[in-house]
Amino acid sequence: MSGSAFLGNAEELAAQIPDGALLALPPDYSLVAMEVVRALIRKKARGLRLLGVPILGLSADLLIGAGCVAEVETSAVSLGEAGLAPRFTDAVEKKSLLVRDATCPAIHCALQAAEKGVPFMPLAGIGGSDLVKERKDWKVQGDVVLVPAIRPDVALFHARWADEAGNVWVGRRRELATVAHASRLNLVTFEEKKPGDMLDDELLAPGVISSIYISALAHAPRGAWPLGMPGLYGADDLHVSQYAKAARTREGFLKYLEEWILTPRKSTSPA
Amino acid sequence: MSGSAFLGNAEELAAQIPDGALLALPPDYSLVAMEVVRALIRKKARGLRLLGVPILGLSADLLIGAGCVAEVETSAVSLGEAGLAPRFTDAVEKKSLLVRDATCPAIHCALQAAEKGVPFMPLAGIGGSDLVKERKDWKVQGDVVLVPAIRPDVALFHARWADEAGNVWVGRRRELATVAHASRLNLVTFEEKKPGDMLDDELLAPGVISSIYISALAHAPRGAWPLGMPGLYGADDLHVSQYAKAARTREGFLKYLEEWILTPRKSTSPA
Amino acid sequence: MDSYAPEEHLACVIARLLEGARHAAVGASSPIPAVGCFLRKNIDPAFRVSLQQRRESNPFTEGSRELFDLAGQGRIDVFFLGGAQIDGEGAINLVRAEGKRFPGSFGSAYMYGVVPRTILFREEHSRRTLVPKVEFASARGAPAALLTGRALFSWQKDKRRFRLESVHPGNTLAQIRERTGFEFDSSDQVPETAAPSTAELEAIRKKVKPEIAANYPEFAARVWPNS
Amino acid sequence: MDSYAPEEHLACVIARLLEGARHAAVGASSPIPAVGCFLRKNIDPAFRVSLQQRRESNPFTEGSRELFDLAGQGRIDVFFLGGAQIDGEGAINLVRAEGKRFPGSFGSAYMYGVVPRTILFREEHSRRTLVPKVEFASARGAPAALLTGRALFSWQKDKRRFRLESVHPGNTLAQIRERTGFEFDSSDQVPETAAPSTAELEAIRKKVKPEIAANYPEFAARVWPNS
Repeated sequence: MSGSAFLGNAEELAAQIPDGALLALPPDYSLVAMEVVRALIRKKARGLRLLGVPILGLSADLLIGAGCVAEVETSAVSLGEAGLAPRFTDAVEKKSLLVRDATCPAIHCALQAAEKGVPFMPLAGIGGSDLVKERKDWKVQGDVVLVPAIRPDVALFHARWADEAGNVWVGRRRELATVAHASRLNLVTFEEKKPGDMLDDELLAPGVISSIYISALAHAPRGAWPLGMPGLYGADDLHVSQYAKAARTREGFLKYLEEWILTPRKSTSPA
Repeated sequence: MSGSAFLGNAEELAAQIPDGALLALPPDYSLVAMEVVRALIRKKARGLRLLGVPILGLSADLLIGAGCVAEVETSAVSLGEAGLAPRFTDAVEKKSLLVRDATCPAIHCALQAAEKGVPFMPLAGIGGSDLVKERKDWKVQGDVVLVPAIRPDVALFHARWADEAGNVWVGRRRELATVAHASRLNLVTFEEKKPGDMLDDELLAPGVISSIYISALAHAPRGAWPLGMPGLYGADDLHVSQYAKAARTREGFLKYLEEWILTPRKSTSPA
Repeated sequence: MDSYAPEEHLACVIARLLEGARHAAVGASSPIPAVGCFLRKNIDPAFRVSLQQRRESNPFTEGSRELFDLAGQGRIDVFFLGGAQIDGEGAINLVRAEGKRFPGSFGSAYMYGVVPRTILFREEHSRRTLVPKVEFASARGAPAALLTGRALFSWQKDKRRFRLESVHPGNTLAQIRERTGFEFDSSDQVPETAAPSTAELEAIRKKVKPEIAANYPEFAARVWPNS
Repeated sequence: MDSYAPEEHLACVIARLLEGARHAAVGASSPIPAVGCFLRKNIDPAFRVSLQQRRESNPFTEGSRELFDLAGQGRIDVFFLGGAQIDGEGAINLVRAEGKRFPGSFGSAYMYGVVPRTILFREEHSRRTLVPKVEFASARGAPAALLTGRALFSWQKDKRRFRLESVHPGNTLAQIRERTGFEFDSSDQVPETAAPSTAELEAIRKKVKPEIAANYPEFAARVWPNS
């Protein structure tokens, strides 16, 4: 509450995430703190419960493959154009991962309920889906389904900038603001530090999540790699597609881990 | 739906607001399209139902005093530091204005319900208020009150910029995005026109309400006067306080109207 | 006749299905519907296309919930859905079938129920994908059409059954029956799906391609390899 | 002893009431609570103050609902409420009384129910403002304290009654009883509210004033006319 703490690096940020935490992660297109995801694998995180906001991608597939994850609530896990998320698919088919299937607007509603401190939020239109039968925690009330609030223990994401006041700038990725409001702890990596207070700047302020919500921060240049940071670098589609191919087998996945995550000198992105 | 129409001026925008419309207006601190409010008075608008998002100020007091308003739903009507809204107070005490009293978060919820297309939104914490007894449309359900959706016929506000694509920039005044999403028709005046498309600009995009929602636009430099536009001009506190004094009497109010609104050469703000 | 890729043909069929629409949203991983939408926009500039995951110039400034909120407001009239399985009652399955796990339901459960015109699209046309009954219904609704790599079906609301409208070049009614796992209606003489016109192909390649390449780079490289 | 304005004294009392608080929000038209909060921040830099209607550098980037959402999340522990009427059970009335109309309930109905420490503040201390029972309860809750221009009351949760803690200089217990419309508890010897210290006054005038002048210009001009 008393302002955000600047930590030394992504490893120190990962150390803030306890095993077993309900960890909210954005989709591949929305500022994933990949450097911290890699640090979680290096620190051998265990029993994480992932929440897709509202879907998951590469970050979840890596964590699942590395054995960090006990369960997942999400509307989908996908590598986008690179296809199925191979370690997710394999873990579910082998029944080693519990999945609570959802649908995107239900997760948005659940986070908005937590954002407001109410027990549930109503959602229309999903009555025909078998999800409603499967999700005993979703209650049908007339024409709407009441989706209970989800309050993540930790939300983790990457930002374009942090400033001296501990505010972060995420631009148009406003779902990160919602999940930050809903979560107990918010851990953020950032590309660059800005002097001063971005809230003093009318142009920057609309893309800011204020330090009120930010628990700890760490500098991680190119920290979203191999995913993108709009306006700074694009997604490394080739790398993601090579990952998707490698991770089709357990062996290929372990080789990828060794090469790109566990070996220190290669653990950072190509500049 | 097919993009926003640029109209000639505030008068033409005012002409789009039919008598009797449920008209959503922001508070004095949040980009009020005052030039259109004055045009509504000049065109002798009648029977308007105002919605405060979530409170009202000078704009409502002027419209009420000029006889344009049949009823108001709001959490408050106030001139801030300049004190009570004199024409509002007078009209209610004389029983010539119907007021549906609300509380700020209930109006936010009602607009968010319309934004999502659900019939209601739950709100905690207000159980002790007599508002809940008075508002027969608010339903108590356990620990929460279900507030029904409000879908305004028209939302009217002022923006810092409009661009060639018909997008508008409102910066951190995100309640304007919510009300724009919730309203059938959105009418916007703006300070300046920007070339191109602000959505192409990562820095500007977070403060943009996209043209999807904007029905019609008109250029109105200093269109918020005597209220402010952050980063461009502050509120004219002296003018508002002079208004508050003048409008204590019906005569003083009519003199103000004559001097500042009905007489064409003085109808625009001092540059 | 011009030569064209099957993807280009499907996009043309989609563009034709969009006649009269005002605003289509295109979800994740749907490059062919996106091509169809931008082609439609080329014909009708007032037609609006919102790409959910547009990498640059994303139209959503309220985050990823804005698409769903827009639909809830009635401001989107067309959406596209696929499915690992699609059944004869129009239900789609994006979750699991025959022991296999698929990515998940995404926003389908909601969009199908809320958007007035949902176009079902799946390139693979087989008894594996087009089944009598889905194992899990990610979403149910009344589709506007079902387009596959081999045929175009319409939806008969009263009967709650598909009707075969046309077969793409190289397919026959008998083959379609053979390859379709659910029952459907058809006339005895099913026409062939009209080929892309020269104008449509030119618009796709000159106007639409750059937009697609920016958002679906792998798809663009595959369909238009020499450019 | 230093000379000081009554507003400065009240702000000092508020700053003392804020001990141990982490985050106070200040609503519309509350300059004295704002002075108190910034004075507290001067003592405890980790203490956070959010001005709802801050004209520049407004901390809320989710629009005006963010304050209420923050409170719902439990991230605000202090809020200030006033009232045209305040009654002996801690209810406040911001709507109507004796045929008069007031501005309205603002967010009080919610904030009083949600924020753990609500400080009731009203400068006017009279039987008109402090009544046995409000005509309309904009909000009900359990206040942390009631501060007026003449006295400071604490709230006894178990008894649901106010207790007089101190009287400001120039007031006596008897006068307070005379001017208060509701019954309250007190000891026989009620202490005088401690005057501002030199350090408090210096902090207000050197550190707090500029922040206040930017957001409450009329108030600042009235309290600090010669600066």
